[in-house]
Amino acid sequence: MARFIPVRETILAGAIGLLLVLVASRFPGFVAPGNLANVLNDTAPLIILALGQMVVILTRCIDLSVAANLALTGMVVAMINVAMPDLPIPVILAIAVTLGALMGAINGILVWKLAIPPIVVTLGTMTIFRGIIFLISDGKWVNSHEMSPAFTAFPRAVILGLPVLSWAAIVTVIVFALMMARTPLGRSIFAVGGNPHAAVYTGIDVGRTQFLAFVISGALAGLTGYLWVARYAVAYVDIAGGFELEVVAACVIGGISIAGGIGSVGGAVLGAIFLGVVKNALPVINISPFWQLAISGSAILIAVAFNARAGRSKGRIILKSAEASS
Amino acid sequence: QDDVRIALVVKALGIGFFEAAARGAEEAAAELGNVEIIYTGPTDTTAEGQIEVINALIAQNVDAIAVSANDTDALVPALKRAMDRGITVISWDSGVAPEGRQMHLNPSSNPLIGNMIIKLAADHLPDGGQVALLSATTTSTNQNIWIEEMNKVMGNYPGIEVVATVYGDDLADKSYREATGLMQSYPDLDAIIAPTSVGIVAAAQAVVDAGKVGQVNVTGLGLPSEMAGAIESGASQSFAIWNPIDLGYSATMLAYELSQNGIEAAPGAEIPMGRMGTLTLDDNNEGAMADPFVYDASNIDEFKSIF
Amino acid sequence: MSERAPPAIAPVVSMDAITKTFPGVRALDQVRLDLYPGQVTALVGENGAGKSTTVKILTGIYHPDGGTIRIDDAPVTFAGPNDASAAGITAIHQETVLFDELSVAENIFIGHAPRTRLGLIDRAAMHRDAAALLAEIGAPFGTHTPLRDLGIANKHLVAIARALSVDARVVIMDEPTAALSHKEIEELYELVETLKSQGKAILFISHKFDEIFRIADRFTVFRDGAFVADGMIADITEDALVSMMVGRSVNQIFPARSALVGEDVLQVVGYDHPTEFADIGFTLRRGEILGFYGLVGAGRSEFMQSLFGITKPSKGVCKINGRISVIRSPADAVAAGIVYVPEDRGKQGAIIGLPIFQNITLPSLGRTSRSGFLKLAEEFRLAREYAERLDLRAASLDQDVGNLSGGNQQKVVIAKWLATQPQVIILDEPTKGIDIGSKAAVHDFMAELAAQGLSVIMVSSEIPEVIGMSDRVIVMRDGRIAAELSGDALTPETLVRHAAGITAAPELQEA
Amino acid sequence: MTDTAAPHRHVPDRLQSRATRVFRSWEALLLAVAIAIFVVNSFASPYFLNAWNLSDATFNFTEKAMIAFAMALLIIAGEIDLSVASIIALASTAMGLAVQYGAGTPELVVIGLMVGLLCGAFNAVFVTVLGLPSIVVTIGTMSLFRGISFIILGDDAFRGYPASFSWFGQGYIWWVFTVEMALFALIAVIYGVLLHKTNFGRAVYAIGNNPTGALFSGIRVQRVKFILFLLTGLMSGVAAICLTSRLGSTRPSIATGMELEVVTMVVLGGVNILGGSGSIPGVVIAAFVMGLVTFGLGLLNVPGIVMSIFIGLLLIGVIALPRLWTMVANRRSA
Ligand SMILES: Nc1ncnc2c1ncn2[C@@H]1O[C@H](COP(=O)(O)OP(=O)(O)OP(=O)(O)O)[C@@H](O)[C@H]1O
Ligand SMILES: Nc1ncnc2c1ncn2[C@@H]1O[C@H](COP(=O)(O)OP(=O)(O)OP(=O)(O)O)[C@@H](O)[C@H]1O
Ligand SMILES: [Mg+2]
Ligand SMILES: [Mg+2]
Repeated sequence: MARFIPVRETILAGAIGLLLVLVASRFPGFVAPGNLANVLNDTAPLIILALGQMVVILTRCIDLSVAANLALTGMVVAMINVAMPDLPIPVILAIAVTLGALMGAINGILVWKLAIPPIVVTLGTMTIFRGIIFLISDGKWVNSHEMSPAFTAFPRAVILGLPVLSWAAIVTVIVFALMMARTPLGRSIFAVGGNPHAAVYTGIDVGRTQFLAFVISGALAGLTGYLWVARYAVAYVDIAGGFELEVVAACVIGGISIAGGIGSVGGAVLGAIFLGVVKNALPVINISPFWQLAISGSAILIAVAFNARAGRSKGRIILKSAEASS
Repeated sequence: QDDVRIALVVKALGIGFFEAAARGAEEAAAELGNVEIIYTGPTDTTAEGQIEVINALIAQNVDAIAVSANDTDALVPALKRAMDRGITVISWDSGVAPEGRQMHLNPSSNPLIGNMIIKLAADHLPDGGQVALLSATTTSTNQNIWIEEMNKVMGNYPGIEVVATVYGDDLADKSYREATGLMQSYPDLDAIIAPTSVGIVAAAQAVVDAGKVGQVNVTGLGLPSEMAGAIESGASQSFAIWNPIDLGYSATMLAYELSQNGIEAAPGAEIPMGRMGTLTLDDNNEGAMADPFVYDASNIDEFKSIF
Repeated sequence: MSERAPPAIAPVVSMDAITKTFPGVRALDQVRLDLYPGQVTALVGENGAGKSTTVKILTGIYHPDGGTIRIDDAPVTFAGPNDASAAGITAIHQETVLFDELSVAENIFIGHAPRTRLGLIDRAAMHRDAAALLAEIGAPFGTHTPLRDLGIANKHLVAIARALSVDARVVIMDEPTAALSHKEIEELYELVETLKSQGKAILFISHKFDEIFRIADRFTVFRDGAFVADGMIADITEDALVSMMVGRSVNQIFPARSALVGEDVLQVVGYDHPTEFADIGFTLRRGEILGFYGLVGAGRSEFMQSLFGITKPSKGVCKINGRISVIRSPADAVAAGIVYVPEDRGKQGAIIGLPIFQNITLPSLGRTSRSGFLKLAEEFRLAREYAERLDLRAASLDQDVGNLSGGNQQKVVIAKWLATQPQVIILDEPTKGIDIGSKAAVHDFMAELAAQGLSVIMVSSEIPEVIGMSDRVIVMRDGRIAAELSGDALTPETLVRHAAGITAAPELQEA
Repeated sequence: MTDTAAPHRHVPDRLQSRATRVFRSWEALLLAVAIAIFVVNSFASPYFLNAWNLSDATFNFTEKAMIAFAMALLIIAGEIDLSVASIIALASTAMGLAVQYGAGTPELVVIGLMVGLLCGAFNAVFVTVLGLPSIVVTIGTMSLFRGISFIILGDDAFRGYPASFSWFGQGYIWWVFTVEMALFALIAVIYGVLLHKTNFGRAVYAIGNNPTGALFSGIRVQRVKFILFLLTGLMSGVAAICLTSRLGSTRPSIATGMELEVVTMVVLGGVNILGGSGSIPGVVIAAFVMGLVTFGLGLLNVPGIVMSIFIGLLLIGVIALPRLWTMVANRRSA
């Protein structure tokens, strides 16, 4: 039953493996566990956001506002931290997730209730969110020395050998794997993207599911907003500028179909890791960083061409002889 | 309208260094009495953004534009048009090609800065060692010049080897990642030189996170307020900067002199700039404001609350 | 109308004075419908009579504008499909409403999957229950199979299993046999019997009268969204039912045709396709109607589409008027004088979003324009000519085709092709899903075209139509030509035998 | 035809008069918005109503609009090209490279246009030949094209363009009318005619509404899409020439983020992002609206990012408000 092996994921994992071997042949230190952990930690925000984006894309939408959401949430929590340095981290986390989810809900409502195409909605909110950061911060940076030590320490705190930032990604992956496979919401998300018309007949509210997808994506962007700002210990208008496209790219490389309904948690995670490895490997093997953009562009093109080929249905086979030989 | 309107155009809004310069400009304006400062710039460090800002300033018919450019050449046509419409144009901090401005104010002289950044690293490496450069964007005019000047004097620092130059694009996360990459690629790295205020902070953070405080010394150009933590943690032994408040102050004074007092910017001209003395222009109509100043554990507390 | 004898048993579901309006259409007007336990009620009516709308109201997909639904004599309102299924009403819808990317078991249980104590989906239980359901209906595939790997008929079985997965008291089947083969239809009949014996109420919608008379106990007739009559099947004749349906008696006779068949127009030699068909060859003459018969999925549409340049044959020659034409795209086909009225009207036929006149002139723009520049007046003239010829019912020519009824959309598609003045017109299932009244009009029109010298290829799965309309019939089976029949050899038996691959002896032969 | 004798029913050509349709159109709404912004601007800043200033302001949108016209056709046909800004970068880099080998202005123009066409063809092959979704393909080529510029240029910049080359981005045709304005007007007319007055334009609409139906109607769908990608590439080449000429230098980061502004302009112009409808006059007005907003706010020294809030609100607002309106109206009548 060859068709039950998820072909895309296997090949993508293979590509990542090959990449690691190639890098290791020039720079063995890169595959040392410690360094791989660093790469994972560095890729964690991308993994988390790619999962949120995956859910949105699966429902036939797209969320271009994630990076702006991340930046706005990050700025807000940073400013809150400056104003109230003693606020405990769990409260900060709650604020970040809620605020992010709220922004996701704005996207979701516009898509659900007013039926505005998601790309238009999120293109609009993307610029609006960025603008709001400027308005609330007056364009000023929040620097590390203004943040409380607890605030910046959280994502770095090491548990069982890995920083909290990495754990956040790992936990997100586990929660998503469970949610997508084993909860009615997860299955509805696939159903809505796969066949929205049929979803209505089975009692699934398409608009509401899309709304929830945006809320999920927003909440994760909010969470990442705090982790990002705390990790790099700085908040300003432009953080994570253009990151939304990297997130979409991770999904595409991971085999999430932009037409909705097709994709997997494993794919999204591997797509993100692939980009993360490329990004981290280039400086190490002394390839000029100027190559990075062209390489990730080519990776997207190859991945999408490949996925389309693998996903193309063989169609119906009427001829008996053809059936036997295929 | 009586006020003289001087526009201080910066690379991007929100950067601490330029905010401090704006304060200096206001100080100058207060001193001059009838000056209105328009502090503006794009929100990201692009030439196109600056051009739009400059077009809007031309339309408002301001009296003078003092710009820290994101691109030496790209602003030239827009600034030329400004000069055609009778607006005084000077560049400061990061320069514009000579045909696009009347004069340029360097914060310090480029050879001095080039020498300073390598000296800061070498002073803590008596036996020599590996250093790497973390620059801003690949297109930043002044970083490129300083690195060039630094390379000229490398012979004076035997044993010091520059192993790599990477670019953090003046983005905190990219700079952080590049710094981390440097430490991985060069396990024996002794110092990171970041001649940019964004890069130096990110690099210091990366060194702390990598647990390499004491092994890798971060130095370069930074702001005391932002670097106070790094000095305290030991990630940075020392760094240098000129005073951005003085820089904004001087730029405003120069713009005022050129536009209101009929002083012509020509090679050899001596232009007064208030409490900062006078500026002497060289053959390129450029002048240097002052020497960079070194900050370390002994004096950081005094300055960190100022800028 | 038939006398309503007081039923011995009370209805499970009773709809009364139900009204439903869509923008511009009154789909249902004060209709009533009763379903009784242990009985099959056939709902009959022409296309657009409101049958599927009734189903959607009963399953909570649409909300009625007025009227009451009672279950066991208690009025209910359904906020959504979930309410209806909770009330024990389940349906196999006319469209397949399934998910290609999910597994068979998930398709059956989506929306009401068994849960573990943690609230997660209990996959083991789900697959076990799904397997039991599939066994019950004799489905030949596993529960883990992704739905996209199934053929249309098997997908339909999944839809049936899904309907049975709810512990329902009322099972609705909206044209369930349309996609099924003979054998599968028999199995469906058995299933209906089982459900009946379990005391379930069944609503059965079909356009096929043999079916209705075979399995239904009662009937209800709608016409134009209004209730006409109901009663016991045993008390009524086929003719009476038809006249109630259309409100007049329908002449079932096919138009008389004088076989004025002329010279060869189209010659097809050795058309092959790697997977869909092989070795297709035939000749078509001027003024002829050539029927293509076969079971659903025999590959007729695939072949026609390759003749029209949509899919590429791997081999084969096509000659028009004796000269070889190379057809690589529909544009080539149109230039060569071959046009195709597709089976799937909504997707392949009309361009919804464009006004009627632009739909009609789309393939003829070369003639209505000058050196690539549009001439609107010319377009309106051409569109008006064909709209009038086909008796199009529309408010104006710049109205969006999407606002037209299905039958009128079909007219626009035919008009679009006639406007190109073709030599050969291929009609793929021209009367599929069309009611008896409109069918006759389509048949007359085809005869008229042939009489005017157009060569017609008609793909059809309906034996009376094939025999009644065609001068000659080609039967396809499994992608190959199984027989060419005409004259006395053209009988229902021979058609069925060749289509199903049964030779003289009633033994199945290896294809 | 049971009753063929019955007289044929007459179907009128149109129900609404042309004037009614124009009056009720999106373009009319947008024009009202543009006029409102113009009036507000004239009151808000004393510098607004000045021919030279308005002329300078057009640079805010002319280059983007040139691409937006081609993009409008592409979006109406149901595709999108997010790589346009990167095509500008690559075309500009190629021109800069040619300058290093002594190319003159005519050669530079040819090179700029050719690179644009090539990039368009590259996208087109992926979309039409391999059948991949254009949004994904062009997200990929967006990185690839700019990536190539970075590989070629690294931390360098190309400068030293011939003096005559500056005509495109800095020259004036007459009085305050710039070369770019003339190009903008010319391209607007060409695309307006192409979309609204030719068979090709009709095919674009047909494809956008129903690609399968268009194919089945004998339209060469893939060929039309191919041409549309070529045109978008070509227009990016034209924009690259203007922008490079205006800046007088090339860096790989040139025109960063412009693709989203172009798409915003197209959508604001009433083009349905899902394909099938839209008009060139709409895009023209949208270009002016965006130009007026940014210039008006620029005169008040409002930072660019705050202007983008207005653009974002405008984008969502002009689509949302009519829908909200009908929703409220329906609720009230129900
Ligand atoms: N969603 C809808 N929007 C607008 N009109 C609709 C909608 N659904 C159905 N109609 C209209 O309501 C009427 C009844 O349609 P319905 O689908 O119930 O007919 P039907 O009896 O099932 O026909 P068929 O035999 O072709 O399946 C038709 O005129 C149809 O065009
Ligand atoms: N098993 C199947 N899976 C998916 N689609 C199918 C299947 N069978 C038929 N179809 C669809 O039905 C259409 C008709 O199929 P085809 O042309 O091969 O057979 P046909 O003999 O013309 O049957 P029909 O009488 O239904 O037109 C095809 O376009 C195809 O998309
Ligand atoms: Mg129906
Ligand atoms: Mg068919």
